[in-house]
Amino acid sequence: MTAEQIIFLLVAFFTLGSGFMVVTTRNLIHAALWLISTLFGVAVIFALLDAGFLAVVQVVVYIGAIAILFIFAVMLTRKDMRDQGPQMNRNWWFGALISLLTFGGLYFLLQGWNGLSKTVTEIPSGFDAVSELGNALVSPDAYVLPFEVASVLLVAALVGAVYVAFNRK
Amino acid sequence: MVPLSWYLILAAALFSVGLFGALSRRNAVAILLGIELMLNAVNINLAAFWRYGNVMNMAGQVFAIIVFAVAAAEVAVGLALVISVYRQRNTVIADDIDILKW
Amino acid sequence: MTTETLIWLIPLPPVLAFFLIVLFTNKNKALSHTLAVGAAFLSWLGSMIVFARALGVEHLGEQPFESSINWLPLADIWFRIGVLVDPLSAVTLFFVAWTVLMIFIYSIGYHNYGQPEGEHDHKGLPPHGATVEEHGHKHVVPSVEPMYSRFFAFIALFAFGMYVLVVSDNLLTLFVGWEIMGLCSYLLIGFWYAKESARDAAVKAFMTTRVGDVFMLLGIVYLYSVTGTLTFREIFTEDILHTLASVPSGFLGFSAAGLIGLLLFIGTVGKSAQFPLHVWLPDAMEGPTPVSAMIHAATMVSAGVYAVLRMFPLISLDPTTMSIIAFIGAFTALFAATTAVAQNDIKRVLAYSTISQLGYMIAALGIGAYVAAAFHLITHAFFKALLFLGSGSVIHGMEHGVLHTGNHHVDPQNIFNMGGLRKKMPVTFWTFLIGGLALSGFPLVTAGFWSKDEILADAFGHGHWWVFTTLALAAFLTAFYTMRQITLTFLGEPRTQEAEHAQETPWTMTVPLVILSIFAIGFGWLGIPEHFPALGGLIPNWIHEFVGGTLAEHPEAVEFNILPLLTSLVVALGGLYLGWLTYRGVNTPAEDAWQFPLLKNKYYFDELYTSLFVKPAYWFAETFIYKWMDKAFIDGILHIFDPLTNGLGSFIRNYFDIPVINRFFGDGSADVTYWFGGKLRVIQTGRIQQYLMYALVAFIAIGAALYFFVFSM
Amino acid sequence: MEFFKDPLKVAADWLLSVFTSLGMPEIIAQVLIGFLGVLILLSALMLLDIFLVWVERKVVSRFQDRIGPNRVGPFGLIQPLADIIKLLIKEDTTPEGADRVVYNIAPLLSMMSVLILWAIVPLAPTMLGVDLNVGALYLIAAGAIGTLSIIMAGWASNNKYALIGAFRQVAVMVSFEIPMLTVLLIPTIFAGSMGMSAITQGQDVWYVFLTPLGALIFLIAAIAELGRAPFDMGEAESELVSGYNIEYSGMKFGMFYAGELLHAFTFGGFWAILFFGGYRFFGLEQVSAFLAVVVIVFKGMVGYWIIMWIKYTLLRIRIDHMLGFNWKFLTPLAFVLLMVTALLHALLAGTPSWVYISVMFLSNVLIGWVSLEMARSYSRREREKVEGVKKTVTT
Repeated sequence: MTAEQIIFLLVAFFTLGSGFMVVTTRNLIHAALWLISTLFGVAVIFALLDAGFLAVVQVVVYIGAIAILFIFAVMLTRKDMRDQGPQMNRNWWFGALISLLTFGGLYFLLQGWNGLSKTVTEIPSGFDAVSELGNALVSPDAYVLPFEVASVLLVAALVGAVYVAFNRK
Repeated sequence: MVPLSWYLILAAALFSVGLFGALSRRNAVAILLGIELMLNAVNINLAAFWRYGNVMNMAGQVFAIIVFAVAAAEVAVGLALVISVYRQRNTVIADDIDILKW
Repeated sequence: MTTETLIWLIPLPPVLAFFLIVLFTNKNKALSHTLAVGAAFLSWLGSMIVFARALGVEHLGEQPFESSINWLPLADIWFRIGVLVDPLSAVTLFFVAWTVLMIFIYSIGYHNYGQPEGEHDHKGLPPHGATVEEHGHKHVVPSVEPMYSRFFAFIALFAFGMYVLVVSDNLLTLFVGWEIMGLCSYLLIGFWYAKESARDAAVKAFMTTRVGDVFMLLGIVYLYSVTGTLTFREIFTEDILHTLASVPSGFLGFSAAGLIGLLLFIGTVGKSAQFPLHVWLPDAMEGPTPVSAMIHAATMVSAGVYAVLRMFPLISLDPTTMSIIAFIGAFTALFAATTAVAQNDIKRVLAYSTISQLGYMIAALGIGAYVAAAFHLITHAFFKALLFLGSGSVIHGMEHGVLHTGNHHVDPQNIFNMGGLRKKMPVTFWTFLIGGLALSGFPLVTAGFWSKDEILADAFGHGHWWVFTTLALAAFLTAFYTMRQITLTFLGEPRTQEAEHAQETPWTMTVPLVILSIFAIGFGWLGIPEHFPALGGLIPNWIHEFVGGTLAEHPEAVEFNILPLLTSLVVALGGLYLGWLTYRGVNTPAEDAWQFPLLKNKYYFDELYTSLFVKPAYWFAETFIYKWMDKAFIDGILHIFDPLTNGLGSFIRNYFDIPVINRFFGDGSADVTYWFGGKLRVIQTGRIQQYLMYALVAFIAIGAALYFFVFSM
Repeated sequence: MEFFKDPLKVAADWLLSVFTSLGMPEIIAQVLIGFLGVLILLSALMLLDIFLVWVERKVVSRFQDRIGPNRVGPFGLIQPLADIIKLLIKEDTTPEGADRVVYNIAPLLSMMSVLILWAIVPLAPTMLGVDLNVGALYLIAAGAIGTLSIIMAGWASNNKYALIGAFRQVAVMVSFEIPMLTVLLIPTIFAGSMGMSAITQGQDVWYVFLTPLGALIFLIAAIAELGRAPFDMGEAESELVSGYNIEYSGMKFGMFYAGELLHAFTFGGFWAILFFGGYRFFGLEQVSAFLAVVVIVFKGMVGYWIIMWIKYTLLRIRIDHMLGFNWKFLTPLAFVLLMVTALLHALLAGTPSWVYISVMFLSNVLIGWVSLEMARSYSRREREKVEGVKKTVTT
């Protein structure tokens, strides 16, 4: 066990535990807050993977925008701040079963995959992931088209969201 | 040194947890929370494959960023729909919103 | 740019201008005429460059500019089309480019660009003038043509057709250009389509030239079937000409060359308005005057002569054909000249004059005077364009007078309503006078003298006595009616209020007149015969050297003889003097001694054709085809089928369609679907999470099945 | 002299040799030294924070024509310590029905969001927590945590005023993040990196001369992020009593308060780093690392003073005006500025630096002038709509 592995395990359990709390906790605000801690965990995972840009963007986008939006939505859609009734639907056991089956299936498939034991590749010296990523996003040889499409999608979603949620009174 | 399999299994577990949330929670906002977990699991995979594959090929990170964009769009539209439904029918329980059937 | 590329590009600007005007700039008058004139200018520029380069080439006849491309695949060979500029096309390009550019510029003024729009103007009618208020009192000024842009689009297309015709290296593209011009001629004669006379004239022109074109096409087809090529330079090789001359056609003892020549010549008869297909040209004066000038004087009718010139090596093979050509030409020359004497419409006189002059050229060709015909073709194009544009200017000036007095019953084209215009319209007068003198063949100075004299000299020198006599007589009449026209129009005192108030036209109209009049004088000096007394040899006989080089055997100049020169001097000066003498005091049509009913009515040709062709055609269509064939015969047969099909139809409907298709297949499948739907609808709960579960269960099941049964095997 | 050039390295080397001689494994010693460095930095910041309380009170009193704290110690310098003692001995109340855990975490997060910013502040060429290559984004990410703390505080207090205050403040912060992030990309374009160190090193000419408009937009967005007047939506004493921290008392309130002050100073520092050359001052930073620290603290203080100046001069703006101002004016302006800057940067590549600087400066002036003219004509039309047309046309 190296230090890195210990850190990974701690973060992974923290992430998974928070994630579990997200789907089980009764208070929805707490669920959203637990989601934030999960997202933090994922950000740390990104940092462990040397994807610093992703880690920061994870914090900016997910915690700074998406999670806040969730909290707003939870607050806007409840008549009062108390929780009423069960938070699981009647078929929750079936959902749990399917989730377990999915995990089992994925685990099974991963076991049979020969690339699983792959070790980490050395990052070449002088390699700047951020500028490489920036180049890849705007280079016509690489991903400028998906990038532009994603931006169009965002605009469309923005307009659609405003239109759908607009209060016509 | 952390093996690739750890990341993949973490992602698979997180995905399953999210899936459970999406399948079993009654509240529509909570379903969206579960979907967010699933998207994050995918992002972990993408980042891990980038790191453990050819580092010079940025496809993994680029895809992760596009997933961010999709997630943001999904949340914006999803929550707008939830709020709109809440205005119309005064509920956000997914099972109660079932008039779209025979 | 190589010369060949440049030649390819010459026809392009006008057709581009046509499409641009039609598609985009139709609403904008200024842009439209800028496009059209710009295109004409570009083509002019290209033509001038090509002409200049052609001058620099020695033996252009043997090594012309030519270039061709594969066009139509025909079984295992290609039909090639291309461009060719030899001496003949070079000089033709020269005069076509000049006249076209002048006419384009002239049209701007003629259609009253920059004037207000008339209150009562309609599309399809000539403009009636607009009332404007100026300094407190109203007066009427000319109004702008309502279909201004359309006019420029049409003449641009027309110019395209002409350029295509001139630069073609084969009969087929020549024919294409020929037909484009035919179409444009139709469109432009009927430009004021709301006038019935214009419509009739357009149809008449189209139908009449079509007669000639069909024969021409037959000739082309026959030529292709005999030789397998339509390219001029290939046809005019020794072998093919020899074959053509020796193969009998099986028609009245003509050789193949003779028959082809005759058929092609019939095309020319239609296009160049030779007897007996001349009837359309006078009526074509219904179109706007620039159109008359362009189509019916300078370019299109020249195309007919140009085609004969082009095919001269082939046509000249058969003496019988040549005789027919000479006869028709000479006859037309005289016959049209006599008719022209009795016309009162300023443009009609010129129209008959055109027919007559074209007859001159045709006759010259018929006696083998190739260079003389080409020479006259060029000079005629210049001075006849000048005369037409001048007459347009006169009419325009007269219309000004008409608008001023407001008396719309006065015909601004009737020369008896004019008189004394030389003071009102000095530029028009002098240029018209130059044109008229050139037409009459005023000695030594004018271009018409030299070209006409050369034709007469050729006829005399080759011993064609009757042709010589006829043409001399026609020349006399030409001088006579020209002077009649000039006297009645410009000299004397104004005979009407309108003539009193005529005005000089704007610079866009007078500048082309001045430029053309320079050519009407100067171009003749390039063709002074070598042995002419005193003047001969001062300027080399350039036309003869250059144009003559087109033919394989350089034609020899005829020996100089004093007799034809004297003849042309006498007929020209005599005709002019007699014309002036006769008409200086004439004021009304009644006083005109030459108004014989026969001449006045153009030898009753229109009436003859109406009873010979038009009425039988109507009878055939109305009575025979419609009443007898269509109504009685065809309809009768159809009425038998009606009950039969009806019965069969209802049988199929009752015994097959309703029971089998509708009942069994239609309703049956609906019932089955309905039943299944009822059973399956319990699955659709409307709960999104349950759907997701179904999907996942199915996904896991299918995935597992695939994994175990497909991938692991 | 080595110590004055690079004090941190000298100290770290010395400590490492001490620890290893005590028989400690090298890796643990490294970690321990790192922790020690962080501890020193945070302690210094906290001391500074205490000083800032005094500065703030002194300055505001001068603005309001008062004398301010003057009893405890010389010039009232000991006054903040007295305040701290007061806060510590106050009763620590928690409202009934509050979400206790969240309620208690919120002030911690608030303080944390400020303190983690200092990880990337280059205090001197060699004094730097971590040279993150996504420094500009990190600034925003830390701001996201601040947003989180506010909404947690507002929600957990179980109080309407607190919740409304939190809502307002969060809406403002989320909105003003966008022009701020956009403007942050302008120094990034100039320096070719998001790292704070690279941005500082790149400022042979202060970036404020290249993009005065960008510096202005950053300042406005920063004030909104801080939630200070004229954008103090979250607190808005006259409307919401005290906004999201209404239920907090004692040291928990103290943390919000100290966090806000330190935040303001921090943004003053970032303003200096991004647009005013950071620790650079005519080569002074090369002489000694301590001089560099003095330079940056001085610059940060100037920025902080400007923020205070604005706060105590201007009135509070209404929330909808403020959001409209952001979405309809500031954000488009920032976008246009970013695009023009990027375009000019690409077009001017390879030109002499004086051309580059003057064109950039002029383009900024031009954009600013045009946008102000547009805003002016728009507001005139709006005003005429409200007040009716003033000019009556006499016929």
